Amino acid sequence: MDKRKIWLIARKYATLAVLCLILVVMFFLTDRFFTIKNLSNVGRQISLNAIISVGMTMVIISGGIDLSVGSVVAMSSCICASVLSITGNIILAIMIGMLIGVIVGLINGLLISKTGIAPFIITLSTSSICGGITLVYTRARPIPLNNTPFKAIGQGSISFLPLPTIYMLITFIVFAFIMTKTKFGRYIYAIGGNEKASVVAGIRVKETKTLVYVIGGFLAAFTGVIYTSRLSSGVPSLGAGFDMQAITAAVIGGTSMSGGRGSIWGTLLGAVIIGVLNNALNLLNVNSYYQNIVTGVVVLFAVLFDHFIQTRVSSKS
Amino acid sequence: MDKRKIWLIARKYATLAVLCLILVVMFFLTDRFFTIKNLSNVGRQISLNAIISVGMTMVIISGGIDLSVGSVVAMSSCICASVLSITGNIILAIMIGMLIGVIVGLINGLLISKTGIAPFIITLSTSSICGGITLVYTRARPIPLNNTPFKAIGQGSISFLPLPTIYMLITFIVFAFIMTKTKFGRYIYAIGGNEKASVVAGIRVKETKTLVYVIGGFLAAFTGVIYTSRLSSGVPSLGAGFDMQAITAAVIGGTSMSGGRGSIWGTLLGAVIIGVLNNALNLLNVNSYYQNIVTGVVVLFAVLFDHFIQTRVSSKS
Amino acid sequence: MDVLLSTDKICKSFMGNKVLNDISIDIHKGECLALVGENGAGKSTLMKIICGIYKADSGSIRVNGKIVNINRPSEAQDQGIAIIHQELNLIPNLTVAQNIFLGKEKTRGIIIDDKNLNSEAELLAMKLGVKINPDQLVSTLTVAEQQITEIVKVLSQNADIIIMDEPTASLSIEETGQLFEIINELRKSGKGIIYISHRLEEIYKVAQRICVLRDGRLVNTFITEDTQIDAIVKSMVGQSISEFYVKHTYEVGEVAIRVENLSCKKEFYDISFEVREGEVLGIAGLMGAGQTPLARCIYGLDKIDSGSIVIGEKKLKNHLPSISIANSLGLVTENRKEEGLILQMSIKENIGLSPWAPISNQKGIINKKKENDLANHSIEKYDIKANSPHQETVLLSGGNQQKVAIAKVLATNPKVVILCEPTRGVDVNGKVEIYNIMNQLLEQKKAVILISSEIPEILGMSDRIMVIYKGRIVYEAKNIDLKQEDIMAYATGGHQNG
Amino acid sequence: SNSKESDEPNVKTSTGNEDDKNQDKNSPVKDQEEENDDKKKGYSIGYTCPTLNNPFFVGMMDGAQLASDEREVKLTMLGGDNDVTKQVAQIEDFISQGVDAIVVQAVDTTGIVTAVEEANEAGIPVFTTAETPTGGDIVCSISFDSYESGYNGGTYIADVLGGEGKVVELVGVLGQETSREKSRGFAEAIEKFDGIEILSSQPAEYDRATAMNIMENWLQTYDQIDAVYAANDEMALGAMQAIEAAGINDIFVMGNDGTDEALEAVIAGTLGATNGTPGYIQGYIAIDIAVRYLNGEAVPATIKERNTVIDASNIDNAEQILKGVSEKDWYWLEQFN
Ligand SMILES: Nc1ncnc2c1ncn2[C@@H]1O[C@H](COP(=O)(O)OP(=O)(O)OP(=O)(O)O)[C@@H](O)[C@H]1O
Ligand SMILES: Nc1ncnc2c1ncn2[C@@H]1O[C@H](COP(=O)(O)OP(=O)(O)OP(=O)(O)O)[C@@H](O)[C@H]1O
Ligand SMILES: [Mg+2]
Ligand SMILES: [Mg+2]
Repeated sequence: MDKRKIWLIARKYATLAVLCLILVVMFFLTDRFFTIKNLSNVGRQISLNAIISVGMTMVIISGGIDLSVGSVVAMSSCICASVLSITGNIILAIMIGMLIGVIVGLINGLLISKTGIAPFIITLSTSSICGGITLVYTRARPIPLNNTPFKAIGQGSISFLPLPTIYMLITFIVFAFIMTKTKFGRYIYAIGGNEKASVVAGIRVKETKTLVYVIGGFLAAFTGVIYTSRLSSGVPSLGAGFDMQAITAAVIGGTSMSGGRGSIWGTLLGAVIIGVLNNALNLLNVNSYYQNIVTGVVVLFAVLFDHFIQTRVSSKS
Repeated sequence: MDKRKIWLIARKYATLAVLCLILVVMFFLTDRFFTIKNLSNVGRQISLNAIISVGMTMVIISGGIDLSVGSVVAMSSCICASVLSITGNIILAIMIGMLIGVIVGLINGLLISKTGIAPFIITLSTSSICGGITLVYTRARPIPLNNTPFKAIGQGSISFLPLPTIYMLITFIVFAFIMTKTKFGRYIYAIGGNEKASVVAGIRVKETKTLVYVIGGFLAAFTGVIYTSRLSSGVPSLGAGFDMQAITAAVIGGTSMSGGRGSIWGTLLGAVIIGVLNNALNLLNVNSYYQNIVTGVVVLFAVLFDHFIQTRVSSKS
Repeated sequence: MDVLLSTDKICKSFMGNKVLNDISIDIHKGECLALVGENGAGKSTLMKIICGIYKADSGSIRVNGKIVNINRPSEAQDQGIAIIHQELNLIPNLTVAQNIFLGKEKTRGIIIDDKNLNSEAELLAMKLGVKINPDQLVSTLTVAEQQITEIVKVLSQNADIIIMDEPTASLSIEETGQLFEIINELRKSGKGIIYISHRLEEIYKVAQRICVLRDGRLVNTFITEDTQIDAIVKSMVGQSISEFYVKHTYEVGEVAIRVENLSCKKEFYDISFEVREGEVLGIAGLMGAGQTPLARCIYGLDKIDSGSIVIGEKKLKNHLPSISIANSLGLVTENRKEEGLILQMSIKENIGLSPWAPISNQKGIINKKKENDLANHSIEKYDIKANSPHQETVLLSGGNQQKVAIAKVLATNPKVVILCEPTRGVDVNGKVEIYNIMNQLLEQKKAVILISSEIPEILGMSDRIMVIYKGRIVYEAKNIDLKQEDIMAYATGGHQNG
Repeated sequence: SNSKESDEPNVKTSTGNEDDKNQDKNSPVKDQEEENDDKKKGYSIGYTCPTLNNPFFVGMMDGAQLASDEREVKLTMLGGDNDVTKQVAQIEDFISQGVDAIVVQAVDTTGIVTAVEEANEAGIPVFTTAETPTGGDIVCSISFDSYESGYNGGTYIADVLGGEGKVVELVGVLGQETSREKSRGFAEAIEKFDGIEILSSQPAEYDRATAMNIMENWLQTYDQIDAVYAANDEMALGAMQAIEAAGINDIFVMGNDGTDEALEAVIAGTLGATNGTPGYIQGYIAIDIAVRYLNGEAVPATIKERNTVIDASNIDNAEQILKGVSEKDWYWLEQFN
């Protein structure tokens, strides 16, 4: 059989195995975990950060990184809430919230693709600027909302499936499709794999890269809007640590930090592992001091296990 | 004349020009800046994070990244303080504090070089674990010290030159020497430039990489110990954001995030720019919110200006 | 005659160095035009300008008589220009088929039809008579297979003007022959081909006209059938080269390296041989026959399953390259960009890179004088053309990069040197110089293992010849009156003897 | 139960000796100040607080700014990004800047000591709000400390629950002093009531979204939760959001600070109470005391700040409780003696 397929499957199963292990442990430790209510709970909690991880995965596959997503979440949340509380127009508020993400993504993308400066430092700077703007705009005060239809966007659910989980699934399906089945997706892999060769092949590398950051910003802003609805307010302190969480989810899911390799579904696994772990630590009432340690150990274990499986598979087949 | 030299000099001057610009602006805006007291003040403030940046620069040049330095600072600070308050033995306390850094660096280095897993995720995990251990160990409480000779280590000064600034200068001189004049330094550049070719050339790549992380951890722990003396206590919350600061200093100073390129003296410039900027914004009474924005803009400006100069130089000469 | 493409007074400078000076060439329908010249003459640069990677400082390009503006590779493709670049331009984590059709994927709606890509790639490969698996990841291919992928990629574009910049540098005779057939067919169907190579005998086989570049100027255009090789060489390098393969013979000394029953699963089996001081062992074989893995295992880059390597007194097994160097073994890898050089480092730094290069004191502190001496000495000895020892190797032409790669290995003063494709992409003069270097090594009582896909080179430079077929030694003999055809026959599994 | 703060004895006892000592020390400075009598308008004061990315400290900044404007003081207020080393640098910069007084609310009261000592050496008087640094000379500490805040919260909740019930606690940031002290105060108050159990306490980074997630998880874990205690209003509102979304309405949620949104929630009846820590007034007092001192007035070594739990019963009075700084409200002057 095709080696590459085995590899990919093994890689997926390695991460899946880690997840299963956590699930089995949870099964024996508490009967609170496998209840429909808790699972839909976990689903809801995972979904928002998972959506950001999709954008991050694409950015990383293209050979970059985006440290501004956390700030974008906060910024779009506050601006969306502000527009909503001023105009009362839900559609407008959502549109403008998302626009923020697109604009920041565009600025990141243009700066990165036109200059070739390290995405790390560009997005760190824009993150700092966006964070500052949000604070200046809000004076660090949340913007409370009192709009019931808007609340439904993030808080509603269809039977036991929370709406955010549905958004997440749609996002994953759409972008997994884009990454595996379309030219645009193929080019993202190509650029991350060998940028020079992509230029030579006639791919519009700059435009493609820019678009990837726009998508990253857009998804972050989308998350910001949904959070605004869930929290029923625009929160300037939102988003702290979201960047690292998204990167972690992508890497656990098999995305290579040096670009060119990774999968959207892998990232879903990564996001689920992180989400389930957080939920589990709470359900088990693990002393909060130990939570950091456990999280670090599990992430380390996941990547090491994956590495182990991979080297095994590649030396066998 | 030798093109490469012009390049390097131009690159250095680009960053230097940014620094000079800030200094000139400060000169006209306030007469508080250019006082011996304030300058020695800036010197002291810059020095500790600059020491971390040296390690970070080496790690980045070798093609990696170290996100655990912040946690190492906190951990070594608390353990050093704890040993000191129990035994009263300054030498022992310092040694054990530094040992922490060496051990964490060794773990990072071994995991990274043996497995080839992305340093980003490995060091993020160890960071999380070390942070947790520090919290567990201290129960999140600072460890107050009352040891006057120990205080002198971080608080003393030789005429107007604060001791930490002297440590910083020594660190820079030593590691600039190592990076430019020794084979070990050469190997670090080589590994970051082309790891495969380095293996073929007979360089002990794994050992070298491991040693680089050990040095990074060591310098972080050293900083932790000096902070302990300056603050006269072991502080578990120390070190948050130090990683990003160190990376920013390195990148402003011309270190390439993809490895193989960079210089220790460039990093000094980067660290000085950040330090002077922080000091300037405080002296000028810039609102905290705007400080984020200004910092982001200046960093962006610095890297863009540098990029501009470089492309200019390379197309002209 | 129909001129497909012409350049008019193209000039180009890099950092003040004039690399191309008023170059005007034209290429006709149904013609194969060869472009020759020393390393760094400007051939690749001219081609990169034609296909939109660099922008000319002045001058113009015409396609079918009309001046065109080519600013990016995709615009060159739109003009019907396709190129096989000298350096491989493949995406490691995409499959062969995905690489072949990169940027030109056929879609159904917006969905890429990967099945179709695979079958088309297979079809193309079949038409060309080459063997590739369209579904294999490029990162798992050998250099030669990658080169073939590049060729298929260019042919898939169905372009009118096809540029091939040293396409055969890593191909063996068999595949080279196939490529020539393809070129002839393309010519017959009215396409124009620009062919760049340092192997002049190849040029005689395919090209109708030959343009010679020297130091960025077009110095001569020859009609192939009216011209002697000598004239071309003279035009290229400014002097004639009387004898190409100058091999001195020295007295053979002790056994320098002995390989005993070496096996590595799926690569080679039960290989034993020895090489003595002052002797060259040439190893010939088709691509993928196992020579490269053999060299890598001997040097310690890959693990062996059984057998051992003895250098002098010392027995090595699953050792690190550093141990090999410590035991006076050196390896010049076949892929200088990936495994030979640190491209962003200077010539000086590359030459002194190895821990065993004599540039430092015992404490590892670099002695500037020793370092400069080593670099200057190497630059002089191996005639490396560069502005200064501080020049980054990425800016050198391929031949000069190759010399730096060799100089880097020889700086560790090895007793046994394995040379893998040492003259790949190197110009005539450079080859002669590299052969001279080999002679110097022999004079110093060193042993050389020469692995090459160029059989004339093996025949010209070896004392003994070993042929490997499918990972096994099928022939070994002193190099007396051996014929290219015989070696070929063994290499393709024709003769069966031991 | 709205008069909690006046019934409660001071949990943190400040010894009389300390007061005397400080007041002695204050007198020489008085003389020095008299020389620069004409400089008494136009003082500059540096104020560093743990962070300004948080409404509570923004309120503090506004109060300090008002007091400064009224007294023609040039105020530099900085946030320390919850990093004690950054605060140390800021204090050093204040010293360079040559401010007349420094006000500190420390991220870490142990780590800040050396910076306070530096200011002491430079002859710049130091005032503190909230926790008092463990060393250095502080002219006056305006203290309503976190321990006390937590303790009051615990007692209030116990009272509401009638001494019977199960509580969860949302802590701020691990390793941070105020979070730790508040949590300690809360735990020690609850300990006094045998019928009340703390089911779990988790850090939620003072963040609304994190608190919401944790609350959701708690609702899965525990069959019965009677009350939630959150170290700030942001977390309380996040928890409230989770409780609302789960369709539960019998959990009593208490926050801290008294942000606008929290007050609205108290009015709406969704938030049970908030421990109205008047950061605004605290900032105002700090500047007021500093200016009085610079003007040569003798100031006490500690000022006890008033603190009132705001619930439905006194919500109408919230504005006054949290922001009452007109001259008639200067209750702290009563503590001058
Ligand atoms: N990007 C560049 N920057 C600076 N110099 C360059 C660059 N590209 C090419 N050169 C220089 O231009 C000259 C011509 O290079 P080019 O690659 O065209 O030579 P070539 O004829 O293809 O040589 P070879 O036979 O080795 O492939 C060389 O001296 C090379 O160093
Ligand atoms: N990244 C780069 N930056 C600057 N110059 C480059 C870069 N890559 C290649 N060059 C230069 O472009 C020219 C053409 O490159 P090319 O790889 O075709 O030539 P080469 O050095 O002969 O390569 P090869 O190793 O394939 O024989 C060379 O002179 C090379 O030095
Ligand atoms: Mg070339
Ligand atoms: Mg070449």
